Amino acid sequence: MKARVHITLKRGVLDPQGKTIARALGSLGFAGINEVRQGKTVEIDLAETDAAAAHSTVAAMCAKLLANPVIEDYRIDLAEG
Amino acid sequence: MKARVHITLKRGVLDPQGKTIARALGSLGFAGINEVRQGKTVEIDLAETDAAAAHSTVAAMCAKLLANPVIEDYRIDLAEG
Amino acid sequence: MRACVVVFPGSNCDRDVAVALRQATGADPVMVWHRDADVPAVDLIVLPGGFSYGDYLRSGAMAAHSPIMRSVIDANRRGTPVLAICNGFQVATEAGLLPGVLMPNAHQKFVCRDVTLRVETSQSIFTSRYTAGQVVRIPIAHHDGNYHADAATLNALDDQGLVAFRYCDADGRPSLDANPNGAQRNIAGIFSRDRTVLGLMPHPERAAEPAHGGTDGRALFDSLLAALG
Amino acid sequence: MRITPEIVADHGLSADEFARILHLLDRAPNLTELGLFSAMWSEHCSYKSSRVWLRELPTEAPWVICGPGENAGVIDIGDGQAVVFKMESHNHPSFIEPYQGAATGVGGILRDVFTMGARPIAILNALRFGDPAHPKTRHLVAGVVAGIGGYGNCVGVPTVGGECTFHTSYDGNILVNAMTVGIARTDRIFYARAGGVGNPVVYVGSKTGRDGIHGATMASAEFDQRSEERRPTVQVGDPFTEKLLLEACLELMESDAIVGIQDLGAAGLTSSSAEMAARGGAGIELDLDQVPLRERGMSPYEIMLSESQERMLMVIRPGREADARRVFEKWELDFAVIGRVTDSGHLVLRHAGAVVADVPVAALVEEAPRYQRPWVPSPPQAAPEIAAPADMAAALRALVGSPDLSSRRWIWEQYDHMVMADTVQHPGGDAAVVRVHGTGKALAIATDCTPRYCAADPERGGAQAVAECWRNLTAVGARPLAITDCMNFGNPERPEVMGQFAGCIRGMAAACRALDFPVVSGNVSLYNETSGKGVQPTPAIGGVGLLDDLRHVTTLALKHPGDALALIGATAGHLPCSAFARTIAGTEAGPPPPVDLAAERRNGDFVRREIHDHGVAACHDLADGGLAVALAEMAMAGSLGATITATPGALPLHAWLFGEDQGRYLIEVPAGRAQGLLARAAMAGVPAILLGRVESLDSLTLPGGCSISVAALRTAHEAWLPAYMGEG
Ligand SMILES: Nc1ncnc2c1ncn2[C@@H]1O[C@H](COP(=O)(O)OP(=O)(O)O)[C@@H](O)[C@H]1O
Ligand SMILES: [Mg+2]
Repeated sequence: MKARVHITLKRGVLDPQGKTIARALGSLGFAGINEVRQGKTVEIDLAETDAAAAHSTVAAMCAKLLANPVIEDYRIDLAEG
Repeated sequence: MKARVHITLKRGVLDPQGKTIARALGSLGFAGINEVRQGKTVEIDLAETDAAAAHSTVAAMCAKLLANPVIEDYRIDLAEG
Repeated sequence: MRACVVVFPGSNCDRDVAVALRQATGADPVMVWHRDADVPAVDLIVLPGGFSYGDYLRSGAMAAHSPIMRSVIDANRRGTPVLAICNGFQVATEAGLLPGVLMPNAHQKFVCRDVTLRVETSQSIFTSRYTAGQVVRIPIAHHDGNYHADAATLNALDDQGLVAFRYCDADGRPSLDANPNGAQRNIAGIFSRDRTVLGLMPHPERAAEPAHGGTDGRALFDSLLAALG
Repeated sequence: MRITPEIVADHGLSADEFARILHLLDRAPNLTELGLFSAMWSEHCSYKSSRVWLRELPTEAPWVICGPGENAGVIDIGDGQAVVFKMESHNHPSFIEPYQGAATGVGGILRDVFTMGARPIAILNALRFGDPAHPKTRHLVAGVVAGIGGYGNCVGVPTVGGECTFHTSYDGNILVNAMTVGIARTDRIFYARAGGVGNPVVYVGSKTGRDGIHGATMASAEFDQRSEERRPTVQVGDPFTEKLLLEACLELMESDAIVGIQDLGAAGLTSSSAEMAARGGAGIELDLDQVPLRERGMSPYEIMLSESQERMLMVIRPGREADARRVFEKWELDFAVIGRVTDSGHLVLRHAGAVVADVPVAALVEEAPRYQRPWVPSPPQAAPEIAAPADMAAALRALVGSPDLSSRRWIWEQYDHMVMADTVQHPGGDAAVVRVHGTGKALAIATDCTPRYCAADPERGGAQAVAECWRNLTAVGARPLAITDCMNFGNPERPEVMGQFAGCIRGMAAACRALDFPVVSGNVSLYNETSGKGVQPTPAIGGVGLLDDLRHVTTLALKHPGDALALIGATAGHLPCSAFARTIAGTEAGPPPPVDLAAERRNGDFVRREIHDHGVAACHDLADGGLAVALAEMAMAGSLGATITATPGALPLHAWLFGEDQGRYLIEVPAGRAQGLLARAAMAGVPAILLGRVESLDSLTLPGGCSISVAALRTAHEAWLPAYMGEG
């Protein structure tokens, strides 16, 4: 299966990257930008074929390594692959 | 509107970050990982309310700044915001 | 030789390279703030090292699209040489002055240390005071120095003699062990097709006087002085 | 909202402290006011447990321009130049979120230095981690080192040195101490004082968000289950904005617009405004509606207690707002006039048209509680017998490859230690040496502490930490000038911990006096304790010395085969509490080596004079692992061998080789100059012997003929940390 983990900064946590991108887009002439936030995705190609099992493995990966629960939230999407 | 830009490395471009994550997951005891690739997302909150206009603005942002066409592909998702 | 150093928000080797230029040429370079509309009429434009815009998004990307870069590109088209060091190299690739891209180091860590480099050619205004094949020791300090380009580009660089420096061992061999960041073909620095742009990850300005513990970078500035007066 | 006992307790205030607040205000505080007191009366801001002891430290010398009490200490280095420096802890945040915790620690200490008008020129970091075998340690090392590098590298200030050791007492409480050194003009030092009634109070830097609310109270409480819930309070650092803030502040400081300036650190706007008002004997009135906010709907309480990073507060001269605004807008930073200086002596806060807090500044600052906490002295330790190893060479190899003594290259190669192009001596030596830009002068900088000594005998350990720092500066040829400190201890409410604190302070004070090495700034971090288990007492010392002439810089690498090696200082073979005892003999028991401060001074002054007047080829002080490890470090650095020709006399060989007697140096001089050196030492009353000679061979030959390859030592020395981090 293929899992895609979306990791974003928690609401309220400063996102220096997003802030700087917003400013750069502004100076490139793009107007009407309220906010920019940057996140990351981790795509994992797993040998596991059972969706429930894959989900629980990836959730464990997130808890252990991929996301930092202090400042980040994450969401897992699964796809046949 | 809210736009989410997914930026991924082109197929064939080596992804050292993904490799490092795969190795780290392996050493944490996770088995059956075929491949890991890391990407990023840029979420843009736009004043624009028209979907087509928003899409073309964000596409221009990608071309001008957000993605590097030498190594990266991107995809734009729009949502009411 | 009149030089200018373009200062972006987050540049932090601008002063260091200005000092090296002054020591080599006897003249202070003009410091150009990124919001200035144009680069002044000079003999050399320097894009210095540092973390322009924090290296956020992709290192060099935001600086490459700042207004002053249009003027830098125009000046280079008209023949003004550009020296792009470290973050400057990243900016130059993002701006299309040089081919390829500098990806995060293969080991995912920042690395600061002396490396040995093989000078690939002395046939340029940047390297005339070196000899081809010479092994020099110059420091690197970067997180994203992993040079990447497609095979056609790499072949073209090699075929046209556009690789300026390669990471090598003490005997001049570009071995895997000598590669500090995973750069393809051990590439540490490249020229543009007309050799008016040099982009390199190592910091010659940090090996320019005895107090630095090495002076192998000095010849680069001396080469420029010889070529540009 | 009624203030209940639960709310008071949640704010880390005791019932007695709350009663004191009621008395000082003569009424009940509202929640915002309670928040102000809670932050200002926290251990972190008020030093309530430590202040009575800190007074014992000597803080004066003719070259001291500004001692403790300001954002950083200031000393004079001649030619109209001053050095501004300080060390600070970021222990708790780094344990919870190692990357951001360490990064924001660096950011905070940088601001403490540039807020005084100094351009930062060097960063150091003193790190203590738990047992390498503890499951969390590796992850913490990786995150902390990346965070320190990530911040300092981006700002463009070189990280030139530090320490990193491991001990199980830090398993649940790592220590992350960062030090910044800057250079200013003596006639352009800026202080954190509000003055001039009516002067505008200006906010600059990043916007205020809901980050780190209550960081100061968190840093003042023991860890427990609930720390997990407090997690979202960790701040994220933005080194890019810090770089802009640094340049903007220094640019404005070229003019005379600024009356007083202070960074927003722990307890954010609360402590910066209250402390500036207190130092200036003034009042401050703030209009919180003017504070640039990152989020909508922030309450006065949140605005005042937010610990968002990269912010500063200034009082500027009337009429200079426009000039100041121009500078900060050029650097794309927020700028807002948020209040004014008053003569009321009160901190008054307005929000949405109403006064939401009105508190006497003195009640927040001078009237903060001060405790003479009960303490008991640490019990003296009996010295165990430390047996000889089966194989001296193997013991030496094991020591140089042990977690505490192996090379820290894996760490410092992640730090840009050369940016600014003035780093003359890189990490790996006794002290970092950084040139004063544009001059022939240089600063030597080192951090030191041996916590196992402090645990065994706090007074000796405190003295030893100061002495070792002084010795490291001396070894590179510098004249030691002053120190900053970072006092990392457990729970001060335990009398044993207060006993350790008191002992360390006494030892430090004695050493500072004997060595003319005053304390000009510092930081106290208490409650480094989890479930009743505290860290080893760790008074980290950061010292600065001056080299008047760069040409005198001396390194530890052996230079020339045939040169003579001399050992300066007396050898008694003290093994208990040594690195050898811990790593090879497996015991941490016993007293640390005695510290003879008069001998320390005599020996160091002699070595420095030799470096200056006669030139020495190499110099290294003796510390962890004693003579054998020092010699091995010199050999590895120079890729040369050596033969020891001296003999241990009546001492057992292992005690002679590995004993950690203090006040000693190993120096290399041309063979023909050795007798002169010994004669001058005799005249100065300094013990010195001819130890042996430098060899071109790749081996160290120890007494008794046993020899060991320098390459093999280097392999062991370089291997441990990368292998531990999974990169062997
Ligand atoms: N965390 C660190 N960051 C940078 N440099 C470090 C760090 N830890 C140790 N070093 C460097 O490694 C060298 C050896 O450190 P240490 O053994 O503590 O020295 P000493 O015994 O002379 O005090 C020093 O140059 C020191 O600055
Ligand atoms: Mg030392």
